[in-house]
Amino acid sequence: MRFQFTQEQQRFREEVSAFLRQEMSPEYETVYGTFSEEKYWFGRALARKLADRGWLTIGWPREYGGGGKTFLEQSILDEQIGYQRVQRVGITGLNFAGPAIIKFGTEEQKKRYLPPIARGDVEYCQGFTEPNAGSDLASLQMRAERDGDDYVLNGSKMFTSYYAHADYIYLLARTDPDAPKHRGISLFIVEMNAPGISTRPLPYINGEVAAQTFFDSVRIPRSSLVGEENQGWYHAMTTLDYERVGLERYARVRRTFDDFVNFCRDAASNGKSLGHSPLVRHKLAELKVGMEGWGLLCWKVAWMQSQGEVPNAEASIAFLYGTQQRLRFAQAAMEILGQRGTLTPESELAPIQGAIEGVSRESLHLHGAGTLEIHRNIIAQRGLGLPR
Amino acid sequence: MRFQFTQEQQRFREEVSAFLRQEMSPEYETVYGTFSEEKYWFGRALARKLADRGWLTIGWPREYGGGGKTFLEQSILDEQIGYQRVQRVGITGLNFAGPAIIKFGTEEQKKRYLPPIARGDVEYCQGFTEPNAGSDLASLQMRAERDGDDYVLNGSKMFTSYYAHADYIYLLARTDPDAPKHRGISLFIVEMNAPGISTRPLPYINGEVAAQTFFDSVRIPRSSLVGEENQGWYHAMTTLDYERVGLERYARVRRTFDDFVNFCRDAASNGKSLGHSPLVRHKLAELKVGMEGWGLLCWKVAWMQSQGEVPNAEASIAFLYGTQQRLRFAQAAMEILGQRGTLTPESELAPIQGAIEGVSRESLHLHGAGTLEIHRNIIAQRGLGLPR
Amino acid sequence: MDLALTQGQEMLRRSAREFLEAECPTTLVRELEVSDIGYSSELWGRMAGLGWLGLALPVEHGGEGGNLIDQLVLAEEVGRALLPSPLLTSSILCGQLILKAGNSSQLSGFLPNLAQGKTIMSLALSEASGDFNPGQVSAVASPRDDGYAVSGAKTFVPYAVSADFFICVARNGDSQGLTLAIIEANSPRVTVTPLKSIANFSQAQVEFRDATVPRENILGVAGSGGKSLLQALEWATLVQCGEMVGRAQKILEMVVDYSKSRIQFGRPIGTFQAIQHQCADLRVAVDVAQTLTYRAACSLIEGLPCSEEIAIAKAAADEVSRLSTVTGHGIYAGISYTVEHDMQLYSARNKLAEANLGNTVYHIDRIARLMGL
Amino acid sequence: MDLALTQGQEMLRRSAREFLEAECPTTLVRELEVSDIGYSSELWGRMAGLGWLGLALPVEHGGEGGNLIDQLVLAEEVGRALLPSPLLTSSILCGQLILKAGNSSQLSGFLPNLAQGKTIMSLALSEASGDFNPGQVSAVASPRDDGYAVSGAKTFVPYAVSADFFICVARNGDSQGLTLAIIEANSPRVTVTPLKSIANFSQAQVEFRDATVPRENILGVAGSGGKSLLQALEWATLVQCGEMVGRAQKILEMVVDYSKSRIQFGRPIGTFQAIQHQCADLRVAVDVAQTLTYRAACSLIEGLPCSEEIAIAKAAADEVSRLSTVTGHGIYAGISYTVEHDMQLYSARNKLAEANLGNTVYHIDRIARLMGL
Repeated sequence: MRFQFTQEQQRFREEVSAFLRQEMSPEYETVYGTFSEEKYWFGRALARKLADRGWLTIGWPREYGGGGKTFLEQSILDEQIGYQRVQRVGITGLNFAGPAIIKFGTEEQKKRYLPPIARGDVEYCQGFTEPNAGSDLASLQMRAERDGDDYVLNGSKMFTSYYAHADYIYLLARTDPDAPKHRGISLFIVEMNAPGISTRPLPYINGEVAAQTFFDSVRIPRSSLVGEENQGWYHAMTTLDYERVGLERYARVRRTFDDFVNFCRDAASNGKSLGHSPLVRHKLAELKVGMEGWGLLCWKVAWMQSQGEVPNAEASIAFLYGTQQRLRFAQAAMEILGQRGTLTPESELAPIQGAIEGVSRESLHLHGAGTLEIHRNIIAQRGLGLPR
Repeated sequence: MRFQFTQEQQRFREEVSAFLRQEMSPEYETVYGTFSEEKYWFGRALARKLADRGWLTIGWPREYGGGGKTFLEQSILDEQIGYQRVQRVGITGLNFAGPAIIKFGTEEQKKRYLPPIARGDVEYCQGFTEPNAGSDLASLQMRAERDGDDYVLNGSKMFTSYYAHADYIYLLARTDPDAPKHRGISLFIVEMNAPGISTRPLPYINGEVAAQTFFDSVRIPRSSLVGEENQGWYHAMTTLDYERVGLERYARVRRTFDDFVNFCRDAASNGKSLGHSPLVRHKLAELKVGMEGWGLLCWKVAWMQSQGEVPNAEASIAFLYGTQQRLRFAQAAMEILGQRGTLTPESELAPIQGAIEGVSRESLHLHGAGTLEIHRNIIAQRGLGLPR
Repeated sequence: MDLALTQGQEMLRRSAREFLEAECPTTLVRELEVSDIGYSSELWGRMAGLGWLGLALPVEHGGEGGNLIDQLVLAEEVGRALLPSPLLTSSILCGQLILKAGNSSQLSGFLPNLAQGKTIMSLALSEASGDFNPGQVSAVASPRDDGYAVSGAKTFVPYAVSADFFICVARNGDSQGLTLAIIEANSPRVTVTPLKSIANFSQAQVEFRDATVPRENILGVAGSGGKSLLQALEWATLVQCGEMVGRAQKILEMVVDYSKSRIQFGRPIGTFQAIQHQCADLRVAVDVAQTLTYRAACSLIEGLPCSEEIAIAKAAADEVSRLSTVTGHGIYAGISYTVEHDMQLYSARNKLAEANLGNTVYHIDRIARLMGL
Repeated sequence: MDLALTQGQEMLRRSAREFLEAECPTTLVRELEVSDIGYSSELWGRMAGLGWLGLALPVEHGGEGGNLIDQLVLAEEVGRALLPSPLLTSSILCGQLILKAGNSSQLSGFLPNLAQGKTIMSLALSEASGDFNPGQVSAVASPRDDGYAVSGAKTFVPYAVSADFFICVARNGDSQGLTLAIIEANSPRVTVTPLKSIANFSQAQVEFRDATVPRENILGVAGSGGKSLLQALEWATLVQCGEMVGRAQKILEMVVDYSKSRIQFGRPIGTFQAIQHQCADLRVAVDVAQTLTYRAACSLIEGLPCSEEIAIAKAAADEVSRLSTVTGHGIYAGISYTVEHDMQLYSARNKLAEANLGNTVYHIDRIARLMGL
């Protein structure tokens, strides 16, 4: 048993870290609660530089513009991007649409879609969730009706992140309304500028802006279908790996935790450093246990995937525990900061650029690939074999 | 709004407290985890003395040997008995069987059963739960079949506390196996020495000994039936009030908490008192919030009952919260004591007579009138109107 | 023992709820989030007209003569309606402080104006650390011939941009005693710098540079303000608890309603045990915090020692506040992560309240001290 | 990165599980609870025969040459089987201490006997406070012509009634340095008084009254034993964590099985979401504690700094231990409150383990210190 990376992986991690530290400057750091158009485009430019170095898709197979390394290397990249607070771009293409095309796409689709993703040239958004299909995602209602050589899309999607910059939307729609609910769904890649697509901005409480995306008789060619018709649910579920690992999310929170520990160690309060207050020490040490545990659970999932295993309960365990730890951290840190925690990032007096107040808002994102209850169901039923 | 007792109630409380302090001596205190035959009989003698003063059934109507006061006075007595660590005796008679007879009994039953209870002369045990009817109590299987003027009981009951000293068992049995499950149950009072009753001792982890009680064609006269045939479920549920209040349980835990706070304030550890350790201070103060909250929830239920209201969600709230606080207290106190918490009450080195280790075992009694899940169901469905 | 509200209190609750449901919908709350002063002057005037601003001030000073329970009933309604206003800061905290420390001319000079909402006052207590412990005060009130000169930098002063007067807490010269100095906001020696805060809550840094205070504007005896300050803070802390309880209760009602109507997996999510149990746990926490708050208030009214009870109430109110935030966002899930959903309005104000008048860490430490630990 | 066990470790797990399921059923555990020495000498001999006692001791000293991961695999099985024995105390803690601090004649003198179970040793560290922090030691080792004389009262010394030797931790004269003195148990200057403990766990007070220790029985250099002591304690702490993880895993399996078969309301209780989610939460805690434990062990094996990782592992193991106790009793409910049900055997040993080798408070404080706080 070994938790250390190989020497080569360790070197890669150091290289990525050094590169990002060199490229980043504080004004481009995505601290919680601060987003801007400038940061987004900085992130796009940086993604291209990562692609130039062969790092952006280091875990993809070589024949599709990847680095031919394992899921671990890809995760190392994700972790560093999170920890260095780089604005993340392109993730739907890199982590969901790309892998699905690699696995289920036609040769033509591979040639068309994969190279731009691997070069960092395109943005994708995701169209899975709908207003009435959240935890019960498979109940989605959006219709894709065959009409000659085309499909016609009608319906709407919720929580479309990155919609404003997206070239494509990677979506699920119902192609057989009469089939059992998981069996009538197909997977498509659709151009966002297709006639009939409109969006309603949906600002999030963490400062990001997603959208509700409407499809009004949007006509798409049959070549938009990825994989088999009516098999989209199963295709999509097998490519949710990256969302499940969550190393970038972990690393971004971990960075703020580490900064906060330093802040408490150094910050004067009543003439003492906060870090000497017995309660603060205790709370921070308790949080450290959770942070370390969360990180290891993420790496465990990444390692399983690098071994060709399909994490299932393990991914839900990492997600559930991670979400709890982020919440615990946010609550404890707000408590430690007292009134100073009521200042937003725009305030000069806000400790560590308001990252704590930001992470507190972020901590209310208590869902992701399902609510925490859904993840507990998965752990109980798939992980422990309890009856439905 | 007023949380204080009336002057008269306050005086009663002080009188009871003074009387019990005078009657009790340390060797008869029921500290958690220590029970003995001697303590039991001391409790019986003390109950008679309380009866002599008119206190034992102070909340019962005068015509049945009671003091004609309210539920609050009865609760004050319960609280003091718990706080002074008196071995509790006779509670099934005082709190369940007695009130049920008052409400549903015939004149003859009242004359026969109530005076001995009010005098502290008898012990009852309860026969509700069965091996396959715990949370789902209404699924109980014990049969009471009519045979001429008698009923014949067959089946078994679980967790029969006080069985060894009980003169009577107050039980539920199925009289109509064809009716829907809540509607075929009747309530009986049965002499424990009736032929066909046998017991298998079932020691509890807190040191008490209950039993599984077997009924092998136990023939009882029809006069044993309390209330209407097939209405026993409803009769029993309306007289669960005392179990629900839980003031004695609260006060007994509270006494141990108060003692433990004093212990921490005084006890030397590493040359300092434990009470000066920042973590210990913090934990104790946090526990205090829970203890005060628990106490008030109990009094709120008692007050509602004194007003003739039927607490329902409120009783489950008090039970649920109380059980959680007892557990929190036990866990935190064991943590504070470290290795000293591994000593049992028999050890001379055990802090405060091992009461903490005892309350830790007691804290694993995570059920009572249903598991915590059942109480949450009640709060959600009856208290908040959520759908079944 | 009588744990029921009086008929008058029940009526106050009903009328306040009706008024606020009509006059303070969340659309208004959102508008006020982007306003300069953070509250509605028009609504403020109507609150004064309803007698809310002087609810628990003596009749002889323009108040309604209500007690702390009346005040809590109103606070619960204010909390559930998310009503933004200087009520707690000005009318309640400063009002109680003047009532407790002021001499008769100060009572008659300030209280009627507070009760009518004509004057807005704010307490300048916390300094750089944001701590509510009066022990952290380092601002100084130095005696001058004609009174005092106050210097110091205060921060987290609520509604400072709207205040006519500050009650500044300062050390009396080089002694440990605290002086309560009423200082006109409109003075060149006073600088107010707004702070960017959650939900644009109106709070500011206030700097006093040798601000002159005539002798008659010292509340009570200079250097002896500590006790009155503590009493007024405790009074206001309970009102803050009431507001938090009311808001948590409202969140509970909201998620229960939502759980009954939101369908997933072919049935209302409120039929799922996991949802039911989260709602049940929140109900328990609401009951605990509410009962502890009312109990402490009754003790205060009866003149019983209650500092520990008040600290306990705030710790419990903080807990239900945090729990209601998490339960609300957890049950609403995705939709409540959007700005257009109202849940975020509640959770933002929960955070502000948790930090206000001493957070849990502060009150737990206080409880420990009062337990003799 | 390779998070899998080796084939050898998997084999060790299987064989240990089979052996313990056959040889250490809970009926035996119950019998041993009322025995004098608290373990089975017969089983102890067989454990020695299986190579378990010297599993991670060097081959040249009679051990199996395994590493800490092997040791953890065994510990998990020992934990799930509730196997009572001086394995942790004698073979592991004292074995590691001798290995780290001893000179070559001490290694060859003691280790083979420990590995074969012929000698039982116990560490006499804690004193009246029960604290595991070596800083609390006040026992004294005073130099004499012929060696040292040790005086002091030790408490919570495990398996003291069975021990042939104690390794007593004492201050070196009046210095701060710690001396590790191997003292024969069978001496008139050593008194062993058993302590009544949870589950009749064998622990005792041990008093040393000027107990003479020949120079060759001082481990390493007198006054310089602190570092080796800490290393051995850390090693043993991880093994304790492994035992706790294994036990929690077993409790999880038990309640999952029970939930599938126990019928209430016409269906297995395992179909209720509340039960499922409790099991899920326990599974999460098991995974966290196990992963943290293995990680710290790997760091220790590779010689990386790992004191903080070890303290973190114990804090997580304590947490899963507490949670497994509550989840077990909560799901089994009434029946598990009886002595005849096995659940109480598990919860009693959970409590002992939580207090052993530093409880959560101790390790959280250690983590804070190692974080520079």
